[in-house]
Amino acid sequence: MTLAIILFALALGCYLIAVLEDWAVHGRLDPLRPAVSALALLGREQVLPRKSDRLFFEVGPVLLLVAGLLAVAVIPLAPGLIVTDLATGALFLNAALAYVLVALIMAGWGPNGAYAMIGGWRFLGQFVAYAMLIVMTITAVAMRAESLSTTEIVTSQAALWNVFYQPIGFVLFVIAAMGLAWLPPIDLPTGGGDLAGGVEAEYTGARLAVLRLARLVIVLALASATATFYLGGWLGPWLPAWAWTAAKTLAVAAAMLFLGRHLPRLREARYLAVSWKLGIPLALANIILVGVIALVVPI
Amino acid sequence: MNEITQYAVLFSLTLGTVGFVLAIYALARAIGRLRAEPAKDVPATAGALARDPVWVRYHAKYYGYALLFLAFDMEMAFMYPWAVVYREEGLVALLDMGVFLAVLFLGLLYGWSQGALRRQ
Amino acid sequence: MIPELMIALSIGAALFGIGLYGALSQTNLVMIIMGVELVLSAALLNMVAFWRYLHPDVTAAKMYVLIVMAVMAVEMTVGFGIAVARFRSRGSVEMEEARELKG
Amino acid sequence: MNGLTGAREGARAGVAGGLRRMVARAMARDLCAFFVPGMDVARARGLDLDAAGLHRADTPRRANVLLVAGPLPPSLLDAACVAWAQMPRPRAILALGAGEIAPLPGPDVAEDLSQSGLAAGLAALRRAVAAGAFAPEVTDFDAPALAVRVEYTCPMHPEVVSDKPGSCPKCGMDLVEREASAGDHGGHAGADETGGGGRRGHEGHGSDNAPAPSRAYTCPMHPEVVSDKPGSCPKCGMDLVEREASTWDHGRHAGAVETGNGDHRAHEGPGGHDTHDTPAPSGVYTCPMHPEVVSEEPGSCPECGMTLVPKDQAGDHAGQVHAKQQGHGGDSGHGGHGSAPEVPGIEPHFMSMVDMTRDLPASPDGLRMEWIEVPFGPFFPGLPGGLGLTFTLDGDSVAAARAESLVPGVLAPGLPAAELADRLAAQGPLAPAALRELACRALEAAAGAAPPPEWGAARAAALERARIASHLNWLAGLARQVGLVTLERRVAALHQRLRQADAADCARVAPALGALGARVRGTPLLRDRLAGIGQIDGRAAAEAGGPVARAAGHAVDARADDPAYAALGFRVIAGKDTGTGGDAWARLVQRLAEIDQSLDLIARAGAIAEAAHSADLLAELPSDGHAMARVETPRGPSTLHLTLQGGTIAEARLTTPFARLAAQIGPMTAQMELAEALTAVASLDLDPWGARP
Amino acid sequence: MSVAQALFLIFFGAAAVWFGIVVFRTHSMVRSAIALLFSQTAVGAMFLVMQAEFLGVLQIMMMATEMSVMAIFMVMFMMDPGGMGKMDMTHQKRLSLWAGGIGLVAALAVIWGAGWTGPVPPVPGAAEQAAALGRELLGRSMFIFEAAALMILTAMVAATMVAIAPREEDD
Repeated sequence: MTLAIILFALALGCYLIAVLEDWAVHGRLDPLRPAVSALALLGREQVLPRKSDRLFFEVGPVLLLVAGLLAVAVIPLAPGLIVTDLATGALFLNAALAYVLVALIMAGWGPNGAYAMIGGWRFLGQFVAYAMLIVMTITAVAMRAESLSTTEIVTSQAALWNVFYQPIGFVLFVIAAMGLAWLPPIDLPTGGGDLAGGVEAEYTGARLAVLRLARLVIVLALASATATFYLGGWLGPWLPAWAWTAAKTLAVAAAMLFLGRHLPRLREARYLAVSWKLGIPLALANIILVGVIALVVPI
Repeated sequence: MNEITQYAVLFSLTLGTVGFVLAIYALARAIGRLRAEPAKDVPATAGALARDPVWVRYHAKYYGYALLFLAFDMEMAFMYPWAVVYREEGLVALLDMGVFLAVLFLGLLYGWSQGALRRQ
Repeated sequence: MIPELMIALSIGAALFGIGLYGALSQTNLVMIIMGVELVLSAALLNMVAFWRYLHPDVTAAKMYVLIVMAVMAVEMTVGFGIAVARFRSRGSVEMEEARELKG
Repeated sequence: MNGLTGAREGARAGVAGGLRRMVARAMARDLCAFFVPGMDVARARGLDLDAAGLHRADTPRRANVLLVAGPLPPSLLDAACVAWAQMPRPRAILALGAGEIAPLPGPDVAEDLSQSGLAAGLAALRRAVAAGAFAPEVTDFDAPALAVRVEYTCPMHPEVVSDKPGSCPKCGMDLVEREASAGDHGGHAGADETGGGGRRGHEGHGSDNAPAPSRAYTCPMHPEVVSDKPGSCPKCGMDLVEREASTWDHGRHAGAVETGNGDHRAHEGPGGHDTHDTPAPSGVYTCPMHPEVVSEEPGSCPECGMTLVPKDQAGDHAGQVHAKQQGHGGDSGHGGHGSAPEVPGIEPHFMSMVDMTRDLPASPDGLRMEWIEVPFGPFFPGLPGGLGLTFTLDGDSVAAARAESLVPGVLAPGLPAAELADRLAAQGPLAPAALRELACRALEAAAGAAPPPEWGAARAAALERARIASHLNWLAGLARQVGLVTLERRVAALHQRLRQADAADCARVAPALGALGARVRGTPLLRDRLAGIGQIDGRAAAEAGGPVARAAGHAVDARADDPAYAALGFRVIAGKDTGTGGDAWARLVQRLAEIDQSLDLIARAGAIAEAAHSADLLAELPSDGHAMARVETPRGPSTLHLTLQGGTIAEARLTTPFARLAAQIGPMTAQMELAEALTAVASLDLDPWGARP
Repeated sequence: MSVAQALFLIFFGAAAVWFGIVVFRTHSMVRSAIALLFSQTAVGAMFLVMQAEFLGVLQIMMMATEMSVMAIFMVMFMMDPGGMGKMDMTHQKRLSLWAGGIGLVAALAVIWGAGWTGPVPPVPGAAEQAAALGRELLGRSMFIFEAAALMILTAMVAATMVAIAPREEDD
């Protein structure tokens, strides 16, 4: 029952994010568009590039979808409304999302096409940039909650949301999350102007539909993770718990989607340099800062 | 719900996802199939027909970062258990991890100073 | 006789054998590192199995697992570092050529 | 409608049929177009894509509509065939004022080239897709550009290529079979003709009269090993792999501007997938000891001081030098060294990696990787349509670059002088007003007649309006390339408003343009993205001319000598006024400043001349004579040399800034990261139209 | 429960071994790296089955990232990374097979000969395990933990020293 409710919420959330993304890209709000596009994609031919690594080509989108879904599985919608409340939920989220990298490498290498391959290896560079930031900011969140369980992370924010408690961590996490979901302006593996589709370039038809769906799930996972880790998850007055989670998740997703439309695509070298030379020292400072605060102020 | 059950749920979620994708593929196949035509299966490169394979030794210019990352990444294996008990252990934990992070950060600084943090 | 322990250990042994074969048979430094990784993961598996089925109360066993993981990472870091250096100076990371074309 | 596939009528036909109808309706609503020849040309030809509600695709894989905006030259039609072939079905062609598009299938919907034509065409296309997306009667698409042709080559002398089997004239070995694209050979033949397109060469090599294509197999490590059967390499024992030659690499040498670190032909795929080895163009000099030293003019080697020798001569020396200069160890079979010498202790058939990598060019960090040649064009999003850009990539950095125009810029002799202006304007869709002005001035000069003085300011205003429109069009393309979707939309809308505006309209648009400039300058991270990219300084910048030169601080502008402009109080804006260096950001700022300046000039002129025909300007057109005219087009000075005979054009030589700018690409992008290199190329604002001699 | 556990152990164990074999059987270098990755993932899944949740998740995550990074080094330094030529890159195959086989047989003999017996003690919950590991880290094993930091530092310094070519201008 729980599973059914959550899967329904997940589907709805993905659809809403698809509407938002379409809005952000094309500047027009059309609630039917994603459904139409998905249906149209199903009817299109699925081209299989020649001399390709068929196995990688097929597994890439599926693995991406699996990774996204497993990440969502540890995010609570409301108390009790969670697929699996793992004791190491935050770490599991990380582990599941690490396979986004694997999937994109497979999708990039598989078709034996130049744009796709460059896109795949670029994402590896992008990963090297964002990975440490995600890990270290989540550590600081776990320090406060004294647990890696996502539900306990939410309850730990009853007094004060983490976005106020550790704002540096919040900013770093959002930037890293946008890199993970390859959202503009950090959409290096698929950048339209650089690679004409990149890792997605050779996917058509139903395979592309799965790839797009997987991407939506990942955006949803990251938006809800941001809401859970930093915005107090289901906590909030008046509305029911699930509504708060949903509202926060959608708000974060909308912010992530619209932000990129007003910024030029980052250069990979710059993203790497900023992440390592500024981001990691800041993340370390964040940990130390949270450590000191946690010892001094018992909230 | 005990832990093993939880893992089983996650495992079946994985299998269910694969099944879902296969169902979508089956649906797409019912609607239409691929028609093999000349040059359709050549990777698309903006109007030019590039028939050469591209699987060659690829020069990843970020390998300096990647090398540091491989080692630096290990840090969080220690950090997560530490974070869980941080508040109960108090100052000892802070100092302990402070030393640990300082040592690692030293490595990062060394790499930085030697030019590992740049496009090679 | 604890069947699960036996299963886990046997799989560890199989991974060890495969890793050993790989480390010895491959000519390329990077592939050799992969073999070593397999051997180390066999060690990890054994440690966890012993912890689980013999002494679940001893947390130090897990500490060893963490250390072995760190060793894997360190081994890869240094190994790839050497690979980069060798490739830069000789244009090859083949061990055959390391033997024959010294200097 | 070019349907998906013959519907399989069977047990599932009922269910699938219902589904198909639903899907077809969805497809009709979800049209996504791939633009040929490019978004910039479509915009310049007056198509407002956002108003039409059309989604655009970055790659043919994503599109279901091929939108042909305006007539295409044959070379681009070939490229369009490739894009069309790569689009998954169901797919449709919408041709807007395209005329005959022969190798492509007939358009599903054809309309005239206008916004209303686009709207009507889309509506018709929606009906057609909804009705016929899964039509059962379908034929395979094939075109000469897609054909694979068998050719024969000598394993030892890859430059020997023949249509027939036989023996090598150099060494007497039997020639072996190999697959190549049909376009290749045509290009070779065409390269010697003036203005020879790849297409002309197709005749005689079409798939119909070529022998049945058969596969060729080659060793990935020893490209000289070529066999017509699968098997293993006699040198190293590896399995042979199937190979096909690349298509365009040699087809377009005519008119190509080749730059970069060394000879681009060196960097074919691994193992030398293509081994046409035409002799280096004459006039290239190299050092016998340092083959990496290549110079356009004779002189001495900067490394050792030896006198440079013509390159073909150096290339003939030996395989060692040859392979090194060619920069591809995979090609070691060119001559130099075969397999590794037998070393005791190494098992037989062991392939030496040292041997493979020894002759590869090293990157700045000392690693010798394999380089691949990747085409970025002619229809690459964010680059001008018709620009054939090929990067030789070392990982994701650019090792060498080659840019060429795929668009012929030929005025056929015998054209009546009265039609010159129209014809020239039609040839350059990105700057028709400037070319028209150029033609008018050339004719006026030939007639020795001064234009009516009252026209001067209005014509200058027309040119300035074209400049603003061109800069806006460029900015829209740049915004697309760096991912600023909202900015692209905004700029494109302004571009449409301004394209045909009169002086009063221009004044009304001016505040919006000013706001746009402020918005662009104030976009966070945009400066970070562009600053330091594509630096061009000093003499190179001065030679490039146009905004590129002015951004770098050179006050070069053909308008400065123009009395009409002097009357308007024109003053050259150069980099020192905008306070930036010669990088992409400086060019952006420069163009924004020029937009403001042009608005000011239009305001002072007070009126904008209608598109003038030379016949309107001159009482009578000259019948004989020779003349030259020079106009500062939005991209820099263009000149037209005109020889008239008996009222027709005997010779017209148009020099556009393209060649000068394209020559900068190689040095400018050397060792840059791919995305940065593409931004740098985009920042030059190349106009390939009308550039090919 | 125990039977299910054993079955899952066998399933994931077989996957780990099979992927391990693929590592050295495939000609494509990227496939090889990804196969190693999935082999390690399967080992991580075995940890989960053995209720070592923290270690299992950690293994699954660490190996995904490290092996992916390994893939790029494979592609940089291996001839023919796409495996299109199907070249043989092994030597002393017989010796290696013998060594691997003997290692396997010896290990199996020890395992099956030793005959571990006894009741399987209960396992603490996953949350306690993580906390216990944290306490271990800050208590008895503190020096091991700090030594690990030094080991990692050494690796970083060593890798930088050998791999990074010095260049004049530095940012």
